[in-house]
Amino acid sequence: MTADDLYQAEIVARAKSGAGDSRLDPHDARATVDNPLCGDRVTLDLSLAAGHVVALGHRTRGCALCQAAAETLRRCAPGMAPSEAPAHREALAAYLAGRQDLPERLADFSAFAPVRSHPSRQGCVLLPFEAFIEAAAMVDPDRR
Amino acid sequence: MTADDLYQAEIVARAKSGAGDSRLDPHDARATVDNPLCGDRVTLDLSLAAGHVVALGHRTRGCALCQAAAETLRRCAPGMAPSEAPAHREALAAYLAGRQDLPERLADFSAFAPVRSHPSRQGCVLLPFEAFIEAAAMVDPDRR
Amino acid sequence: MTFDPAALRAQFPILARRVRGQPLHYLDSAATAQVPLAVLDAVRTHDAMHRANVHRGVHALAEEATQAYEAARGAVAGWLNVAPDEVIFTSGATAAINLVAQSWTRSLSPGDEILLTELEHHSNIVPWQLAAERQGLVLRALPATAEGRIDLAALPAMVGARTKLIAATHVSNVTGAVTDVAALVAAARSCGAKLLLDGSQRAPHGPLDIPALGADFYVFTGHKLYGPNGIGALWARREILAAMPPFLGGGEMIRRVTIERSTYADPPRRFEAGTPPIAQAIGLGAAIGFLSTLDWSAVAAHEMSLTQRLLDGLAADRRIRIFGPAGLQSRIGVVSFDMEGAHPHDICQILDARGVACRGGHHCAQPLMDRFDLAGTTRASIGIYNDASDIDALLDGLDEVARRLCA
Amino acid sequence: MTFDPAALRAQFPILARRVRGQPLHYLDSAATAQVPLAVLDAVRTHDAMHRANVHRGVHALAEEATQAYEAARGAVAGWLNVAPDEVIFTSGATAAINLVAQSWTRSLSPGDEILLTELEHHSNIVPWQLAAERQGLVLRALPATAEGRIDLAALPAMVGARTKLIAATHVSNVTGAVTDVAALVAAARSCGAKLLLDGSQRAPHGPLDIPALGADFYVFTGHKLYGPNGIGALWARREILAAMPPFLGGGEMIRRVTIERSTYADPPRRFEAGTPPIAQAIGLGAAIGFLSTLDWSAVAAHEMSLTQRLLDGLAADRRIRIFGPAGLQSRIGVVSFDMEGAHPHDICQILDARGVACRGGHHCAQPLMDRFDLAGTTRASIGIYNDASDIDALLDGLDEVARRLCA
Ligand SMILES: Cc1ncc(COP(=O)(O)O)c(C=O)c1O
Ligand SMILES: Cc1ncc(COP(=O)(O)O)c(C=O)c1O
Repeated sequence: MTADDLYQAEIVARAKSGAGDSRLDPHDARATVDNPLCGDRVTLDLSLAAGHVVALGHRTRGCALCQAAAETLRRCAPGMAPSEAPAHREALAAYLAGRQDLPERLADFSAFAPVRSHPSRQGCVLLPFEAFIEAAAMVDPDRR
Repeated sequence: MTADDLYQAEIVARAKSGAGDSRLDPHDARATVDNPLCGDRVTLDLSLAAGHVVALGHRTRGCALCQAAAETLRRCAPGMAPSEAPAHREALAAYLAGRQDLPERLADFSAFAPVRSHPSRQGCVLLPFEAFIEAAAMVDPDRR
Repeated sequence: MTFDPAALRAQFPILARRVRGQPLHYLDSAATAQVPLAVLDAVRTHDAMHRANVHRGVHALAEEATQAYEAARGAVAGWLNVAPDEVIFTSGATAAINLVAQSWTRSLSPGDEILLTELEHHSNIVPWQLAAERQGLVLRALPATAEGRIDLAALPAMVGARTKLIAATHVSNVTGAVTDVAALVAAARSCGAKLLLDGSQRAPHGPLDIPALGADFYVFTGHKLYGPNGIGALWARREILAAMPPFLGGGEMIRRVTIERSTYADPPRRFEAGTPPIAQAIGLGAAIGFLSTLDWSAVAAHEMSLTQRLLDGLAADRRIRIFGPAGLQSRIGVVSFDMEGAHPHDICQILDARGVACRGGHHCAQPLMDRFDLAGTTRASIGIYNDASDIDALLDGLDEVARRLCA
Repeated sequence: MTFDPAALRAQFPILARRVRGQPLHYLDSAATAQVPLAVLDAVRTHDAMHRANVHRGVHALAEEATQAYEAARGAVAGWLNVAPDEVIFTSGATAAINLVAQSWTRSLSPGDEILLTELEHHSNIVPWQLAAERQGLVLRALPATAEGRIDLAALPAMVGARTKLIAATHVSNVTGAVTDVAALVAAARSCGAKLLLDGSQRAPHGPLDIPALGADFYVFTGHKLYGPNGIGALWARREILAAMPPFLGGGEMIRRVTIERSTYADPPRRFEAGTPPIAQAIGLGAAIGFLSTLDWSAVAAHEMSLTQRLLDGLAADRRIRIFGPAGLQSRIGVVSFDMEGAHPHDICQILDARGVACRGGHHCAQPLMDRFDLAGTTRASIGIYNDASDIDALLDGLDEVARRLCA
């Protein structure tokens, strides 16, 4: 795999959208996480209704892969239950590690297929999910 | 060099004499030193008159080289000044390291020539001198 | 799974060497084992073709190095039957024990006790002394039996409510005695203490099953496991590691650093400050890969038959006294002995002239030497590549020692 | 004393490698330098032919290993122009700084100050934080100038009677700025403080004269000096070392051990607990031997001409901002930059596809990133084996980055 594959037009386009500030105000939960290896940072907001995500917003200071991943998550998130956040992260991690296919819910992440051969960049794609998990934990009814 | 050279009859004979207890009672100074690498131990006594060694005695729990060296030192020591102890040690170390010949006073140590090619054993030969230096420092008029 | 001693020897280039004009009979594996070609090649190939710093680079070499380094962690985990993220690479067993002694002990209170044994290597004594000084801890030590084992009979009197840790060797580097771990586990459980095992001498004798063993901490060192110098490992249970503060500070072990304060990465990285010994970890992984192809019951049988041959030969000389188990029960092929009238260093020197490499001295176990009232012993230690000719060369050499020094 | 860049490149097998189908352009030597054949061979020959534990064996292999290990200490001493018995082998710069931070600071009192700088690598920050926590010390930091140098103007206000140590990098691993050591020495002298220099990035750029420099402690790491991983060194003045308590406990560093208490060996051995990284030290000695054959004024001229070529190329792109000295004055060939609209990791990834190895990120210098309000930079670092084609490949790659990500 080469950088050509990683930075296809679709990823670059999503990264550009993801570079903006889509944070939600008001929001039901907000979490900020850093990638200790590179200093990238995602601040992620959730709005919920009836126990499910209705909107996800974020501000991402990160690489194109991280931004594109945050943006892709923003699009996929509505309808997800906060309690499912860890499972979604695991599903994506397993996909990137080449261990399984993407579940339907995360189908949009197929654009990240080339990252499967770049283990050092998988953390970039997963970072928004770490923020998602933290924010979701704040509003997960089972955790309160 | 082989062990044959190290353990010539002369060294073995001196080691056997050196295995005994020739400690002096009374004595003017006594010092005990350990070799931290092997646990060998020399307890060395000095008797002085008119500022010079008249007798040196020792009890040596050590290898044949250490015992033989202690015994050789016992024979050479009479007449030495305590203040010269460090210089004698340096002279012997330099001889063992192959850097210089033995001074007249230490001529008896020529039996240790084979130790020149065994750096790991040179500490065994020098250990009695460490004890000599410590004991000598106690009775060195310049140090008091 | 195979074990063909002659074919195995061919994997160790040093065994083809002559020293002092004689074939090498290497009986010092307990000090440092020799390395097979698989390890030499892995280290060289990494350094010549894939070298890079790990974990933060995205370039190809950095990815290759990172993957190889983490694969080595997996290999270590496999050897111990534990999870990779519970394995911390250190520069050796000594560094691993210091890590526990400096970090884990922070949660202890003055007066808390750590129970050692008289059989410990200095590396499992001095770190605890340094920690005890700083934290006001009390050190105690189980005595050694006359046979050179941990005296388990003393256990009930030595553990109590204040005992927080038992730190014991899994196998003695002096007597070769294998510790009865179950007894230590039971004692630790009875008072809520943790158990650290120093596996430096056990790890080279076959794969381990740490969870079945029941220890809380396990350490070993790479250079005795047929791997490179400068690498070792600490294993501890996840919850224990998670609660431990960092030991060394530096790159790699942080989450966020400001001049005022820092936060730390999760284990194992929290405990791997700075650039790790990457090539060495990879070499250790290769050693374990190599060792994993061996049939370990065959290896054990081979090592034990050599040990028996050695014990028999030594027993035949009435000047010789063995320190350690006289039989093969619960022992490995590390055999210490004393020869009347000959100092260990002189013995080793005369053996050396015959190409036989043994070790004389206190073996970094002065408390045990004190127990036996000796300055040192002569030690022969058997590795996977030894054969009967090594044992016979040693025994012949001891005859010469007797002739020359004990006449 | 010679320097023929093409002949030199042939000594580094990795430079003949292709990555991602392209010739390798290695511009990450500040993270880890590549190793020449002399080092690969020294390590392998030692491990294959002379391997043994050091210092306590009398057999031939043990003597050979001990002599080679101590000769390596001599080589390090030669590189620094100091006495061998003032050189302590550690597992790297991080371990060396932790040693000083844990041992030397024991004599300080609560409220005593340690002065760092905003340019430090985490390995020269976190150890002091850990020590400060335990000892109640106060950390302060000299700010960085906009040019990425230590702001010496702040010095008078930052040192005082409570300042006990100034710990500063000799060369920044981010900006390439060479520190004005004389100014730090003067400041330290004025208040009786000691000066520690982190020479990790300086040592690979030619032999040093530490006594002339005037530092009290100096550390560096082997893998950046074209040597093996897992080895580094601490130098300190004899009287300072003699007064320092041990840091790690274990074999080799003791004089006498009983369960109750231990006494310790003299330096350097007091600070080398456990089996040291023997093969790595020998490899480091070989690296220094190799480097010592080079004409260092020719090397410096070569490195500086490449640095100029790189700075010129970067300056020509108005999207690019350089963090660090714009000119060649008091700098080495470590160049950090930012490209508008492109993240360092994406830059490095696109460069990687062209065989160009650069590093993106915070470079273990988050306080400096905070100072510049950046998450990270892209860093190219020049070693003795680089040539103009490496610089040009990097610059061409940056054009591609701009086309693809900044359109
Ligand atoms: C300036 C500086 N100091 C310290 C270090 C730490 O060196 P090591 O990781 O080899 O311990 C590095 C490199 O990582 C560095 O660049
Ligand atoms: C039982 C035991 N523990 C600990 C060690 C220390 O290992 P290292 O020196 O490799 O740190 C050794 C060997 O020296 C040993 O035999």
